[in-house]
Order: sequence, then C-alpha cells, then structure tokens
Amino acid sequence: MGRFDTVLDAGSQQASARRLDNVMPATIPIEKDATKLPRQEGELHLLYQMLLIRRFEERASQAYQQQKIGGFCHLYIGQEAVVVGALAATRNDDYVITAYRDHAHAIARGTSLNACMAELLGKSTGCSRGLGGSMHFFDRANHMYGGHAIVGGHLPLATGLAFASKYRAEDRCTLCFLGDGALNQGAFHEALNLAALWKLPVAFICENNLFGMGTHVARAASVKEVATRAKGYDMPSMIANGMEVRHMRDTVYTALQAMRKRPHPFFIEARTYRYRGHSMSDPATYRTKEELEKYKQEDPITDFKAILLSEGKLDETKFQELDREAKRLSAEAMRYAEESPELPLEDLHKYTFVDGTGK
Amino acid sequence: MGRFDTVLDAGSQQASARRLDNVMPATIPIEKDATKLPRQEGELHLLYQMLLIRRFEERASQAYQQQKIGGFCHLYIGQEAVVVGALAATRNDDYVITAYRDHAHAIARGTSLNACMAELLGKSTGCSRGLGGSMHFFDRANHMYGGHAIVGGHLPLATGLAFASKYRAEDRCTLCFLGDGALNQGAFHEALNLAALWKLPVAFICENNLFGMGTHVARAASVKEVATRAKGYDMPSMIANGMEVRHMRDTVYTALQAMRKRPHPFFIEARTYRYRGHSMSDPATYRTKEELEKYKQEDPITDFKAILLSEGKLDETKFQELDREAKRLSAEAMRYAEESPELPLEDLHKYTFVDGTGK
Amino acid sequence: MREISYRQALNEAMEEEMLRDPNVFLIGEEVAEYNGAYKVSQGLLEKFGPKRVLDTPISEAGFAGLGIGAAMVGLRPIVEFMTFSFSLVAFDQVVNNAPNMLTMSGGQFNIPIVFRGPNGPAHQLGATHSHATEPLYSNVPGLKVAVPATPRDAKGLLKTAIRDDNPVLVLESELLYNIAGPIEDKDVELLIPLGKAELKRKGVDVTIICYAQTVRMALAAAEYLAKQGIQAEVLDLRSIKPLDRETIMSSVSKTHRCVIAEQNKPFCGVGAEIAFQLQRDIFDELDAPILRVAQEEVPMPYNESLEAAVLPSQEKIIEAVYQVCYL
Amino acid sequence: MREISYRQALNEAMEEEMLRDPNVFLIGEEVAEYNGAYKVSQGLLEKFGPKRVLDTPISEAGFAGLGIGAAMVGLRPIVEFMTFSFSLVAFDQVVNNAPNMLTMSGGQFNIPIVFRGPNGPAHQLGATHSHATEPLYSNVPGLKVAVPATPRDAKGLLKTAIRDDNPVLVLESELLYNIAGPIEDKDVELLIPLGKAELKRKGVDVTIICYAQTVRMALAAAEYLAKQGIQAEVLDLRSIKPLDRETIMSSVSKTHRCVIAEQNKPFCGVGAEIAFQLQRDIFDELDAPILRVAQEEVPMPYNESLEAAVLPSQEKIIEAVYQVCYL
Ligand SMILES: Cc1ncc(C[n+]2csc(CCOP(=O)(O)OP(=O)(O)O)c2C)c(N)n1
Ligand SMILES: Cc1ncc(C[n+]2csc(CCOP(=O)(O)OP(=O)(O)O)c2C)c(N)n1
Ligand SMILES: [Mg+2]
Ligand SMILES: [Mg+2]
Repeated sequence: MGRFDTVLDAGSQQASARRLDNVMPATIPIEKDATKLPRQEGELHLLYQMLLIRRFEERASQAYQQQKIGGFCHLYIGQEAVVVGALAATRNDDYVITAYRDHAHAIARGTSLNACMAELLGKSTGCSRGLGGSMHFFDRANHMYGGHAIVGGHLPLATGLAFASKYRAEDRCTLCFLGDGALNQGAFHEALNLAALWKLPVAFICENNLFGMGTHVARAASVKEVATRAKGYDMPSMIANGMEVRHMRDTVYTALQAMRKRPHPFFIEARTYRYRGHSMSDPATYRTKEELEKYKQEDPITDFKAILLSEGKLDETKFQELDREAKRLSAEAMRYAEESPELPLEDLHKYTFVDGTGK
Repeated sequence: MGRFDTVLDAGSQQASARRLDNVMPATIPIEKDATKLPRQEGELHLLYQMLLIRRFEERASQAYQQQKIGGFCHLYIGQEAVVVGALAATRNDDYVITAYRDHAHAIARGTSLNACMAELLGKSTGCSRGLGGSMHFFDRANHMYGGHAIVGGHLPLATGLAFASKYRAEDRCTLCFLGDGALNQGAFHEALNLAALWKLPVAFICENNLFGMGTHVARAASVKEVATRAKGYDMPSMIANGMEVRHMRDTVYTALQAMRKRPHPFFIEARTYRYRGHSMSDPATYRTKEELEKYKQEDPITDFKAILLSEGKLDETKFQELDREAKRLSAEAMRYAEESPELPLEDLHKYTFVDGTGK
Repeated sequence: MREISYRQALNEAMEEEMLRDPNVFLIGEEVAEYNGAYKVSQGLLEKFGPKRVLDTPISEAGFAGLGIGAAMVGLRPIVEFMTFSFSLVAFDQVVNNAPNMLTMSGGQFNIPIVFRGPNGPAHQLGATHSHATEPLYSNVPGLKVAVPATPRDAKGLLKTAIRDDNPVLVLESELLYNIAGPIEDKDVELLIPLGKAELKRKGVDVTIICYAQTVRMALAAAEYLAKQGIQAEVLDLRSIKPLDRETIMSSVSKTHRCVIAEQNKPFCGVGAEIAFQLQRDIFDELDAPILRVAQEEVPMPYNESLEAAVLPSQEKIIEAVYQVCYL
Repeated sequence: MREISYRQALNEAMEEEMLRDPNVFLIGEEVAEYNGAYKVSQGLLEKFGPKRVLDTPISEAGFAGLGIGAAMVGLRPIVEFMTFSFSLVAFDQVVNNAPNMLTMSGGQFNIPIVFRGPNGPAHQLGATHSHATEPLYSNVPGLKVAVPATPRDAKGLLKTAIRDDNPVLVLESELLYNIAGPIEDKDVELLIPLGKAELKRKGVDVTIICYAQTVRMALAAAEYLAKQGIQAEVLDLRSIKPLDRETIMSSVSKTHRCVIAEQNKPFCGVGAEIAFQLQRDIFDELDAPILRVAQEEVPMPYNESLEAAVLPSQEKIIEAVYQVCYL
C-alpha cells in the first residue's frame, strides 16, 4: 500500500506495494491516464533496458578490475529503474544531461553498448572518442548532452538547454539528472532559481541514493525531505519511487506533459539506492550489509520481472532470452572495444578548438 | 493595523500602523516581553544613531560629488532602522558582518564617524587605514567584520564566525546582513545549508530594499516572498518591518534569544527601501517618483521621532539638539578626515602578508 | 572614417551581430532594462526585445553555465560579466565547462560563446573589484582571450569573437569605455582577426609590448622617449590567446630589446609568458634582459596614491626602457 | 630516521599540529568518517572527535568561506579540497576573501588558513579532474603556495603552513600519496620553511628546476644524463610562493643552462615566471635559452596514451636538456 497507489495504474500499484520507506506524497498528483504514455506497449523494453545496463556494468566492473579501464568508474547498478523509467517518458528529441554516473543514461538514450564500452577503454570508437572516459559520455545524435564530473556543474548547462528550447519556441523538455550530493552546491541553487524565474522547461531529477560518496544525505542537506529544496524556489516537485520503473515513468511523464503545455521547471526526487560503492575503489563500509540487503530486496529488475510475470506479459523463457541477449551484447561490446583503435597521437591537438568562424 | 500588532509592545504598535505593504506573518512569533530588551531605556539612542548615520551619509554624498571620495559609494539612507534596530538587540561581543553598503553597520556598531569618514577619503586614520574604502569598513574592536563587496561572498564567512562561537562554546551570535540581490548567489545557498545543517548561531538578515541595482527582486528571485527561501533549508524565518526601528529590534532580539539558548540559524527578511540610487552614480530611473515618495512617507527617522514625541519621550528641542550634534559630528569627521595623513608609500607592501609564524 | 567611443564600438558590434544572426543573444546583470551597468548594451533591449536581451539575477555561475548549455545546442550567447572580477564566482563554468566540452565529447560539442565585460583595475575599487584576470584564463587551453585597446579593435575583435565557434573572452576595460577613436563607417563590415598584434608605432631601439590599458601608457612613453632619441616600437597584442608570436619575434629581432607593459599581477602573468617565448625563440637576438612593467604584487589598495603606485604607468615604462637600453 | 609514505607524512603533520594547538581543525568532504577520499586524514576523527574533524556537504565555496571566517576570529582551519580541481567552484573565496582580507581591513584581520589536497593530473581522470592550479593561485598576491614532492617535505611544509599566519595552499599530489621516503623520527619536530628550494642533486652542466610530480622525473633524467656525461643539477622548488630566487639564481649562474620541468599548463605557468626572472636577473650568465617541459596545451584527454603524451616526462626532460646543451 504505497502512498502512490491512488494515482497509478494497476501495474504500478502492485509494484508500489514493495516501496521504499518514507515516500512522501507528491506536491503534484501523478497523471492517472497512463494509456497515453509513449512506448507503453513496450514494457518489455523497459525490462530489457534495465538488463542491458546491468549486464553492461557488470562487464565493465570486471574490466575495471582487470585494469582495462582507467580513471574513475561509477556504477549505476541498483538505480536502473530511475533512468529507464524517466527516459521512457521522454520524446526522442528531449535533451538529457547528467552527472558522472552516466553509463545508464547513455544506454537508455540509445547509445550502443559498443560505443559505451569503447569509451571506457579509451578507444576512438567510443561515444566520446575515448577522450571523455566513464564520467563523460556524450552522444549528440541521441540528444545525450553528457556526462559531467563537477558535482552540480551541469545544472546551469541544463538551464541553457531548456533556455534554447524556449528561445526557439520548441516544446522539447530537458531532463537533468543529479545526485543528492549536488543539492548543496551553489550551482544547484543558481540553476534552480533561474529555471523557476524564467519558467524554463527543465525537469531536475534528483537520484537520491542516500549517499554522496560516504556521506548520508542527512549529513549533507539541511532538510528532512529532499524535495523541500524545491520549495525555496516556488518550484513544483514530485517524489517518485526510483526502484519502480513504471512509477518513474509515470511521474516523469506527468511532469513532462505539464511542462510541454506551459514551459516551467519541475523538481523530481527519485528515491533509489546504489548497490556498489561510490566508485570502483570504494568498499562502502559506511553502510551496513543489512541496509544493502534490504534495498536489494526491492531490486528494480527482479521486481519488475515479477510484475510482468504475474501480469502474463512475460514468461521465464522470454526473460532468459532477454538476459542472454543483454549479456551477449555486453560481451560483444567488450570485444568490440578491445579491438577498436585508439586515437592516433597526431590527433592530440585536434579537439582543443574547432575550426571555422561560424555561420 | 499592521500584522505585527498582536506581538509588539504599545510603542511598536503605533509605529506599525504605517507599515510597508504586504508584510507577511512571521513563521516564528515575535517575543512579546520587550521589557527585557537591552538598551530599552535608551530609545533616544536609537533615534540618535539613525540621525548619525543619515547626517554622516549626507556629508559623504556631498564629499563624493566634490570628488573627495573615490571608487564606489553606496548610501544607506532610508534603511537606517534596519541596522540600528537589529544592532540594538545584540550584545557588544556578537559578530557583525555585511556587504558593501556598510557605513551604517560600522556606525551603529560604534565605529567613530571620524574613522568612517577618513576611510572614505582613503586616509591612514580610516577604520581600514584607507586601504578598504567605502565597501570595506572593518573594525575589529567593535566586532565589525566588514564590509564585503562580492555579492553573497561574505555569507560563508558569517558561517565561519558562527562556527567559531560554537567551537568555543561561546554564546555569541553572528549577524550577517545581506541584500535581496544576494539571495540568488551560490554562496548564499551553501552558507544557509551549512548553517542549518550544523546549527550555527547566525542570523541572516536580508535587507530587502526591493532592488539589486536596477533589478527588482521579483525579476531576480523566483519566490513570491523572500522568506520562502529559508524553507528550502528547514530554517526558521521571520519578517520584520525594516522601516520601524522598534520592530527590527524586537524581531532580532527574539531571534537572538532563541539562538543563544540553543544554537541554530535564523533568516530574517527586513522590508525596507533605499532613497538614493544603488551607488552615487546611479540615477535610479528604474523606479517611479511616486514609489520613492510613498516610501519616504514611512521614513524611519521621521516616524520614530513622531512616536517618541507622542509618547512624551522626546520634545522638539531635544530632537533639534540630537540632530545638530549628528551634523556637527559629521562635519567634524570630514575635517578630521581631510586633515588626516595617507599611508606612506613605503607601507605599500606591509599588508600583503602578516609576519610571524603563529602561536 | 569617423570617431566613436570604445563603449559605442562594443555596442555596435553586438547590434550588428544580433541583426545578422538570430542565434546571438545577450545575457547578464543589468544589460537590458538598465542598458548596462556601464551602458555598453544601451538600446539593445529596445531593438531586440526581452527574448534576446536578458537581465539576470546575480548568479554568475548560473547564467554563464546557462550560456554554455545554450551554446551546446547552437545558440551563440554573449555573456556579460558586470566586471570580470565577478567572473571568479563563475570560474568553474568558464574554465571547465566552456573550454573542455569539445575535448570531453570527442569533438561533438563546440561552444560558440563570448564572455565579455570590463577587466582589470578601474579606479579605487579596492582589492576584490580590481582583478586583471587575463593570466588566469590564458592558462586554460581551449579559451581565446582578446584584449582590445581601441574602439576599432573593440568592435572588430568582438564581432570576430561572436562569430568564432569556440569560447572567447573579450576583456574590456572600464577606463577605456569613454575613449574615442577612429573607426570605419558603419556600412563597412569590420572584422579583426584574433591573434594579430598591431604595430602602433615603428621604432628600432626597443620593442614595447602592451595591450588594453597599457597601450596608451606605452604610446605616451614612446613619444617621450622619441624626444630623448630612443625610437621605441610599440606592439599592441590585441589578443593574448592566440598570441601573435610572429609579429612579436620579428619586432624584437629587429630592436633586440623588449619591455612588456601588462596590466595584471606579474607572477605567472602575461609578461612572464611572452618573455619566456622570446628568450626561447630568439635568444641570440636579445641584447638585454626583457623587463616587465606590471602591477605591484599586493592586493589593490583603495587609497588613490597607493593604487597609482601599484599600477603600471608611462613613467615606469620609460624607466624600464632606459634599463633595457642600459641608460 | 625511518621511512613513511607521503600520505602518512601529511597525516602526521595534521595530527601533531592538532595536538599542539586546539585552534587547529580539519574540514572537507569525507575527511572524517570516511577517513579521507585518499585516506590522508585516516584516524583523525577517532583521535580528535567530530568537533575538530568535520565532514562537509559538497559545498566547496561554503566550507572554504567558513574556514576563512573562522580564521578571522583566531581559529586555524585546515580545509581539504578533495582535489584542487574542485577548488575552482570555491575560487572566489580562495582568491578574494583569503588573501585580500589583511589589506582590505587595513591590517586588522589576517587569515591563518591552510587549503590542502591533491593537485595536478592523476591518472586518466579527464579534463575537469586534472587541473594543475599552481599558476592560477600563484598569480594572486597574498597567497603562499607549497608543492611538496617527498614525504619529508610534505610533513615539514604542511606543519609550517599550519603555523603560518597567512593563507597557505599546500598542493599535494595523488600520484605521490603512496611514495615512501626517509624522514626524521616522530619525536623530532620537523618544520621546513616555505621559500627554500632543495638541491636534490649537484651538477655543473645544467640546472633542472622541478617540483611535486616532476621531481622524480627530473631525478631520473639526471641519472640517465649522468651516464651520458652530463651532470645535471636538480632543484626542487618545494614552494612556488615564496620562490627561492637566490638558490635558483646561484645554481643557474653556475650551470648557465636551465630546464624547468613543471606539471601545469605552460601558458602563464610556473616555468614562464621562473624563466622570466632568470633572464631578468642573470641575463649574462645564460649560455642557452631556458626551456620548459610542461603539459601540452590541450584539455586533458582520458585515453591513456594521449594523456601520457600531454604530460611532462623523464624523456621530455632529457630531450630538453640536450637542447639547452646544444647536443
Ligand atoms: C565540485 C565537486 N566536488 C567534489 C567532487 C567529488 N565527488 C565526486 S562524486 C561525489 C559525490 C556525489 O554524490 P551524489 O551527488 O549523491 O551522486 P552519486 O554519486 O550518489 O550518484 C563527490 C563528492 C566533485 N566531482 N565535484
Ligand atoms: C558576485 C557579484 N556580482 C555582481 C556584483 C555587482 N553588484 C554590486 S551590488 C549589486 C546589487 C546587489 O543588490 P542587493 O544585494 O539587493 O544589495 P543592495 O545594493 O540593495 O544593498 C551588484 C549586482 C558584485 N559586487 N558581486
Ligand atoms: Mg547520491
Ligand atoms: Mg537590494
């Protein structure tokens, strides 16, 4: 009996039964008529995307341990429902931007696993030609605007994307993902104020996984509820169960619908959890095994699978097939990445300035 | 019939009759028992301080036009009740820090007019030895911690002062004045969050004079009510009529009492107005004559004078005497400043580093 | 030919480019309704409306980043910092997001943005308001840095900057806004390339390298020196990045002596860089140590005499020229 | 004598100073419960408790400013930036509030604060996370900048910095944290003054000036060169500000040739400054142009080979030495 029950369709209701603790009512009721959702018919696709992300990252995790990947590498495992649900509610031409925990956002946006894995290995076939690395996935064709590694630093960029939509009188929306740690950066404040003041169509989706590195959100943000932050800007907010892909999708869809009608920003807290450490080098001793296990009981993939099974939309064979495919593509991506060439040294100075003098 | 009436003493009630429009109820009720206020007996002193500030600045304004003062010069005229009221509620050892519109804060804190005027003229006898200028008045002896010219930049400093009090288990409070323009700086956000998170005894007093240079607060901050900003930090807030010195004093006193008992921050919006342009070079064409005239009808000095007269605490002769004294001291300060020497050129490199290697 | 002020020149540049390209817009504090804190954007709101000329809150990091984001999707923002001293609260946006995006995205996102506004000491503004930021930004790969000294350069460089597909900083100077100077008529399209220094005065005895605020001092010094029989060649850099190495080297190869007059703090400053390059590239041509005339290495004092003592000046340049000429 | 790591050395410095002076405290992200992102503050929370070792939110400007405010009233904060790349969002606090306060207040408020943390490229962290900030901060009057290369220097310089009554930046290096080196026993009070370079190796043919990450490269290069018959003198700056001009000048006056190995971007960098001062002060002693070995002037790429190509290296130093020796 999650508190979202009243406003969600049947499928979501069931899922919300196993909800995160302490989910508050949203300030904006969630759109009931989920039948209008794009890709609604393709709910298997949501499951498949979550599997793709997880298997890809499991493969990446291995590769990191084998030192095939350098620098920092932040895994998204556990949070898959957030981005898959949110992006399922978008149009293909909406702008997406996020922080450094970005593999999933690119994959959910349509970037090929090959390009993603190649990026991790620093290859020229990577989605950022091997120049960006794990924290800087970009994919212009799929409207994925990065992958940004300075906490909070991409929020002003998101207002710029949304500003451009409004400037051009387009009804695209911008989805800006951020961590709970970013709530306390000055750039967060300036971006939210600008977005609210100028009524920019940007949804700030705070992936509250309870921790910024080893610091619990309660030791970092002075508010009991993260969504309270939005009040300081007179900005509407909603809270979503980030472990439930349908709930994420429906929440974001509701926001986007409102925003497309009349441009304005939205703040969405997605309550979620990461299973791994902050980055590959973090043993995550700051939380108990029990807490982790508790959240693993709400695994977005396992849960959604169970729902689809119970609704007769999936059978175990089909699930295994999807999972095998996800694993196969991840392995294939690794092979592709390993065989790909690096940028030649002669290209070193090629990306500092772009040539030409504008239009 | 201002909305503060219920919580103020008789004198304040009368004053509040001529209140600013649209003053909201405070989230924290204002302390009723005003008899405990320090310097309560000395209300003439409040009037005198306001006169001192005004006459000093009128003299400074002249001097600026005569090009005796360089750089930027921001006058406080019209806002005198804010700082005089607020500081009347402080203990002498409380920490005070503000932005660049700072003459009044130093004067109300006890810095001599001589030292203030000498600073404006860049003389070595100035409160900052002529090195700071109008925007950087400092007075360590009177616990005046500046005079800071980067908008919002001093708010983190204020948290540091308050942190030190708590670190030392002292019950001093910090009063941090800021303009409405500072509400939108990243530093504001980070400072308020830190203060609320760590329960630091700092009162952020936003002198809302409706404008940051030529930009109305409604074109800069995304909130209908400035005090809403405090909600984003779960920080208690109050709204004070910044044109009424008693109301300012009582509001701030209430906050400080609570803060001294149990350290925590407070946000106070002081609704006020500046009569002059943003700085000496601003003709202030962005507002109407009528608006200015309306606010001049609520002049903090004229009003408070009328109240004291009506209460029999003042007569016209005494008022003239106080005013003459304020004018005399301002003129004397100008003479003092003009006769004071500048720092010798040999001292140019003396203030970059302080010598010694600590205790 | 006609005469207009440096301020007017910048204004014309923005107006012309906004007329030419609907993707160009201007944001910053007080740029619209107030017509600019220093009136550089006078009249633009009236001409282009509030969609393209926008007053911002005092949120430098916010609106600088907003500009960069808008540039990612093809708009061409002009971001005015009321002064570059205030760009320091937006430092991360300017040095991380703008210049790194092209590299980090593997060439997918260039950032066609201009950051402009007054830079360097004005008059008695004190330590926090007198920053000369050119060494800070010039250290960062991926940024171009223009430093116009005349109305003509202000217009021509700003127009070029707006058309550049990379982030460009146009560092103006409050002290120059009122200066008038000759410039092509309005119907002539004036584009001055970045990276081309201008020979302001020919000479054979010493090269004085200068930019922005120091150009006038250098020219005055050269005039004085000419009367003493020293023919100084005066080079106005016009942009620090790209740096016109060729013109610098060929001038000093001729004069064999060089004084750099820079408006910034000396340590790791523009003069240090140019001197380094000179001794590296034309070591054998140098007949004397290169000297720099920069600010004294202290936070800027408010007091007028002390401030004057901190700043570079005609007199200090003359003194330095005497030294490099062993006089 | 014993051997400890650079990380341990920093840890000891903080522990000793916190024991000595109750006004010293440590704040930063993850410094307390996590024991430091790079474990530099390991054990300090346990020893000194949560009053003196504090985890902050991700609010660099906020907690840097908090430190400065606390320093105004006599506390002596150590502010850890998880890396100095993140100090860029606190840039205004570090360059405006900390170093200007003494001047602006006419000498009333000095700021006894230490900003410390890893600086410069680590390994494949990409463009935003690889900043070498020393040229930016060295440009600002009122800041001191220490750049320890060894465990002994790390401890001795940090202890001195904590006792200094002015703002001091201690720019560490992630790549050095695990390096071990000899150091005095714990019972010996180790204070190394700022502004004294260390002669790491004597030589007569060329001076290699280096600091922090480049010291090891320079020493390795010198060793290699020795086998080729070139005796390189290696100078470790230990602090960039104050700069040990005397030692630098006297070394190059002896060798007449100089290569500067710096970890930062070259333009307006540390090498430029030192080269400027050298040619100014001992022009006649120079037998060859001074060369610098710095980063390539591009945003840092993630790819390992490209990153290596950007960075200074032993090989590049050797190559530069050959050049200045005209070999
Ligand atoms: C300005 C800045 N400060 C510090 C860091 C180092 N850092 C990287 S991630 C991180 C924690 C962020 O936590 P959160 O925003 O909750 O995102 P999550 O890792 O949980 O996805 C920190 C402190 C940074 N990248 N940028
Ligand atoms: C970071 C920064 N940006 C811009 C400025 C320029 N500036 C000085 S005062 C001011 C307006 C501030 O308004 P407000 O905070 O309301 O204070 P008031 O002048 O009304 O007292 C501006 C934009 C500055 N000093 N610092
Ligand atoms: Mg988190
Ligand atoms: Mg105001």
